[in-house]
Amino acid sequence: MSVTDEIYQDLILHHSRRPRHYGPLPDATHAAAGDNPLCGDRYEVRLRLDEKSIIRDAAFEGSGCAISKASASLMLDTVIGLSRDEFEELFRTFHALVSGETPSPEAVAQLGKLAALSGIWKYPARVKCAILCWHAVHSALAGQAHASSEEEFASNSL
Amino acid sequence: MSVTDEIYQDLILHHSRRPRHYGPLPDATHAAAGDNPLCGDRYEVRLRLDEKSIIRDAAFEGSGCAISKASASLMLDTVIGLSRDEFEELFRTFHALVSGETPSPEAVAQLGKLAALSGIWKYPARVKCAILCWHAVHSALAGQAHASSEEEFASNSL
Amino acid sequence: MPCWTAVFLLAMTNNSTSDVLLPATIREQFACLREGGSQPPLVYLDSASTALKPDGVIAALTDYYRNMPANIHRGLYPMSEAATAAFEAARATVQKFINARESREIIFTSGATDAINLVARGFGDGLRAGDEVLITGLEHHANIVPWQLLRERRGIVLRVVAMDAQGDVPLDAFRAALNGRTRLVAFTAISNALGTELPVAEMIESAHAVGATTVVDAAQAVACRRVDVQKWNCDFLAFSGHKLFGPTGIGVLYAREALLQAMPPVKGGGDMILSVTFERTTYNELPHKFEAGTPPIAQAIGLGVATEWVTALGFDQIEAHERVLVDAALKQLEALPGVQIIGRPGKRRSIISFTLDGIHPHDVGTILGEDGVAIRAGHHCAQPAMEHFGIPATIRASFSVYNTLADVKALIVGLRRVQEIML
Amino acid sequence: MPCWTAVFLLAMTNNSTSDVLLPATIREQFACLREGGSQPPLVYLDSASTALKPDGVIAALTDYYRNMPANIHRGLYPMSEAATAAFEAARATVQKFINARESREIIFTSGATDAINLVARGFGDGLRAGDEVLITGLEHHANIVPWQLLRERRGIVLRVVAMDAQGDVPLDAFRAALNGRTRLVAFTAISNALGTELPVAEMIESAHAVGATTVVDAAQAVACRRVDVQKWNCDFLAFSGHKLFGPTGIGVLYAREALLQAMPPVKGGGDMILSVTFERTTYNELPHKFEAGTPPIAQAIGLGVATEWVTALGFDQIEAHERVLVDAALKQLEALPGVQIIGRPGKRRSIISFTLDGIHPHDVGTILGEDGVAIRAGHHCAQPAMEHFGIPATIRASFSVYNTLADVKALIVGLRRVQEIML
Ligand SMILES: Cc1ncc(COP(=O)(O)O)c(C=O)c1O
Ligand SMILES: Cc1ncc(COP(=O)(O)O)c(C=O)c1O
Repeated sequence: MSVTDEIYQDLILHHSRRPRHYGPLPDATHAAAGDNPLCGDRYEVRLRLDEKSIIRDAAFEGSGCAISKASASLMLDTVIGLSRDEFEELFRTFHALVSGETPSPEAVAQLGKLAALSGIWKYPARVKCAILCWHAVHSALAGQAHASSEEEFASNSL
Repeated sequence: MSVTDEIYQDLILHHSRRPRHYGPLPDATHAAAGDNPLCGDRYEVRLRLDEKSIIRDAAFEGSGCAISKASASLMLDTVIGLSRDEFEELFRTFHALVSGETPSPEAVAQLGKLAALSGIWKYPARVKCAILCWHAVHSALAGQAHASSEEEFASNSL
Repeated sequence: MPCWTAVFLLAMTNNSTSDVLLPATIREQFACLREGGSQPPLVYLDSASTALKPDGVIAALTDYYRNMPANIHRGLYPMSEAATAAFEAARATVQKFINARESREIIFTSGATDAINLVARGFGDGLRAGDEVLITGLEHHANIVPWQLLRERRGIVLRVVAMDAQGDVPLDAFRAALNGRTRLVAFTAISNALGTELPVAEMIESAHAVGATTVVDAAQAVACRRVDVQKWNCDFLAFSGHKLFGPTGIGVLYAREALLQAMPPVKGGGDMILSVTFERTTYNELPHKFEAGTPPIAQAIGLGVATEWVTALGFDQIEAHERVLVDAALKQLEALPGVQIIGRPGKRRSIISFTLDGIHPHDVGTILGEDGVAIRAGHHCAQPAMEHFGIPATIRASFSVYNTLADVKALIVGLRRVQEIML
Repeated sequence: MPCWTAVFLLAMTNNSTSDVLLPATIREQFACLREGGSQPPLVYLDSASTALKPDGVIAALTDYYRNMPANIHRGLYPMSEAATAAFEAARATVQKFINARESREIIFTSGATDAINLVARGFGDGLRAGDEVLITGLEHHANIVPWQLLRERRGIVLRVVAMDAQGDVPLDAFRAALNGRTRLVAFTAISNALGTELPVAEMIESAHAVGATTVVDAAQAVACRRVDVQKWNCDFLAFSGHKLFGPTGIGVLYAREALLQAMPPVKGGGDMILSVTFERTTYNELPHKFEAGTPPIAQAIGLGVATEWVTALGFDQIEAHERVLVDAALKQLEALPGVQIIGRPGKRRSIISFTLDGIHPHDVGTILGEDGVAIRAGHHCAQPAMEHFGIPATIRASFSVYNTLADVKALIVGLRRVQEIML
């Protein structure tokens, strides 16, 4: 398997070149920035939730590598219509997938086109790219303004 | 060559067991302590110089290994009767000898019985033992109260 | 080593212990113990200073330097990813080895000394004048001088709980030295100078009872007993790779995650930051916050292999093996006229300090060295402990997994020769 | 490598340069460059991150670990004396390598980062609020964050002299930033992010003219040019072993003896003291005062061999060799549509940073990695330099003694493939 089979497949390249849900979302109810200072990737994710906390619309903007962009594009395609809890479950499944674990076939089915990113676990330095905007959505839903691809964002600074 | 040929020869053992010039020197004009804190060796060297700065008598006291003791005993045997300058020259020759350099035959002849310590350079950790009391005599002649086997005695302390 | 095996087996007092002792084949893994490896054959009784390295550890280093000599973290090509994976796997191995909760509680340092100094800066610099740091009378200089330097910087009070005539630190004296101002308690699990094993868990419990934070110097302990930071419940723990059959240039600081989160970084540089501008810098997550710059990559990988090697031997076996050796050595030393054993601790590990009447330890060291018997003579970086016994230096024999009863014998024979020459 | 040699010779523009270029046989000394050593064959263009290790360096490490794995200093048996002699010989070798006056001016650290942090603690902590530390806009984080941490501790003012649009630090801007409050000036000799070489001697002269002390970060410089601390007249100089074909876990701080004498020790422990009581401790002589604990013994020995290896190649040859490579690479990169070279310094060493239009550097790194082409993509621990050019990251190719024109070609071919895939 080559890198073009495992990562840079047509689907991923397509979504990275022409990401869906890319742009502003004027009537957003939730938003968060997601950035990976180590790569310089930086995104803004915006969500509109209804009163039942269902994600009704979503959009993202920013810059980064093909993987982070394609992952954001595919993810927003999938999460519109989901509840908070459904998103969190999907995130767990996706996280397992890109970490090289083998989720159940049903779980994978749930991921739909996102399964295209499954090969990324063989490139551990790139896993953080794939999950960056997922962290941002997670933060937005939790009412936090900021997310980082680093598991724990150190808050000390000088 | 074994260690009993190179270091622990009869002459050295004899001088370490029954060092000459061992004890106090009530009419000393110069004195200095010599210690190697790393070994725990600690000696007091005392000299009596006449008005022409000739070493007229000398003695040492203290504790340490066989090499430091024998070297002190043999050295004092040799330096009584020498001037300051003559001592310094002898020290340089001895230092060269125990560092593994090859002094001229005349120089070695000057050292007399001290040449017995020439094998010590093969045991670099012990060279400092052999020259400890030499440093003390040097310090005493220079009017300093203290010498150390370490080339530079760090003065900072806390 | 056929004669070695014979002596070894012969000397065992009862057959039922034979199965808990280490196999003689261990020696085959150490180049300088192999037939022809040293001339004269090496009788290595200085493992408390540094341990010999098994072939597997050396092979791991060579493998890194030959096959994946890349820098780690953020390298995108396979060789760098392989090196990163090996380095982080070593961290996880060390975590398991001391039973830490999280791998991010394992900070790679350059050695035990570096690890203790990291605590003295990172935690110690947060103390204030009048706060007390308590150590014991048998500490290695590595666990004394950093606190003296801290005293200079911060005006803390450095208190010392003395050992008794045996070379033990009595628990009641230790407890009496604790008080409401005690902020930090730092002590060694096993004395490198005397072999004393301290009651670590009890001391930590008492220290915690007055609200103090604890530092365990496990430099000696890791190689000769199972160290479990959760069982000991210590807050910091330090050790070196080179005493654990691993490479030089690597050590470990274990610290509770909450302490590491609260501590400021001690060194600045690459990898310990998330983002840098000249005005504002954000630190990286644990453990990277405390690992500035290119870490000791090969050495961490080598240390990982070393801990796995020790674990595979099994600490039950190691303890039993060393017990046989140290008991035999004590008995045979006591039978030798002129030997004074320094320290008679209640619980001794595989270290014995002693003197020979009328002979300076350094002369002993030089003469034994000629016979291939490697012991250490000196103050063992524990001058206050020497002073306690009123002596400047001792002869120290320390035993490890590759030693045999033949080594004990060689020591005794060598000491007799020293006496013949010197007395 | 027959094809490699052919390409190499063919591509040389005139025959008279051939005798100053390095022999192709050098590659045979590196396991992962040898035929069959890597699959696909390795095109290693990341030497600015860490250099590959020649067999001789690895052999020196193995020799220590197998044949004299003893601790140093004060061991009385032959194996320890041999290790001590080898360790101190390595110090003398390093001294010669950078032309220091005395071997005691060579302090072994765990790396360049550790060395700079040692200066920040040992010298920096002697500064006072309002004193100025001057650095440049193209520093590595290792030469930024220690001064920010010092700013936190001591209230010094950290000033930065910006680079220009080319990626150079103009001498007049540098001089204008100096003033009577400037106590310390710290800068890199060669930028790891852009390849810029700074006018070190002139900068030091100007810094000295206002009475400032100077720190040269020679992490990149030592592998690609002759470094002479007396010619530069610098006060401190730092570098790492691993970028100089040596082991990880070792670095060097050179410092003028008078500075080291005046500085307090930064770490406490064994070997850095002469005598310890709980009340009073006396420090050891140089260099030991700054080398607390068991030093990186194997690594120092390995570094000594590495410096001898580089010296034997000869810096005239190395410079000429790398000049050919970097010139060819620049030319071929410029001919590739969509390539933007980042930084056009007046004097460039063997590092080129660039971007590809429309493709993120990390995607480039991953795809090239598959072809065996190892470049680095990212901010290269020089975020402020990246920010200066308004980009988060670059692709960086760096060249060393074992690289060839075939490697340059492989990079270009690989970049074309990246464009085919991604655009
Ligand atoms: C210019 C420069 N300074 C300092 C360093 C830090 O070196 P180390 O990570 O080996 O401590 C580097 C390494 O990337 C560098 O390139
Ligand atoms: C009890 C103890 N603590 C600390 C140390 C220091 O270890 P290192 O020199 O490896 O830093 C030693 C090593 O002699 C030791 O025995």
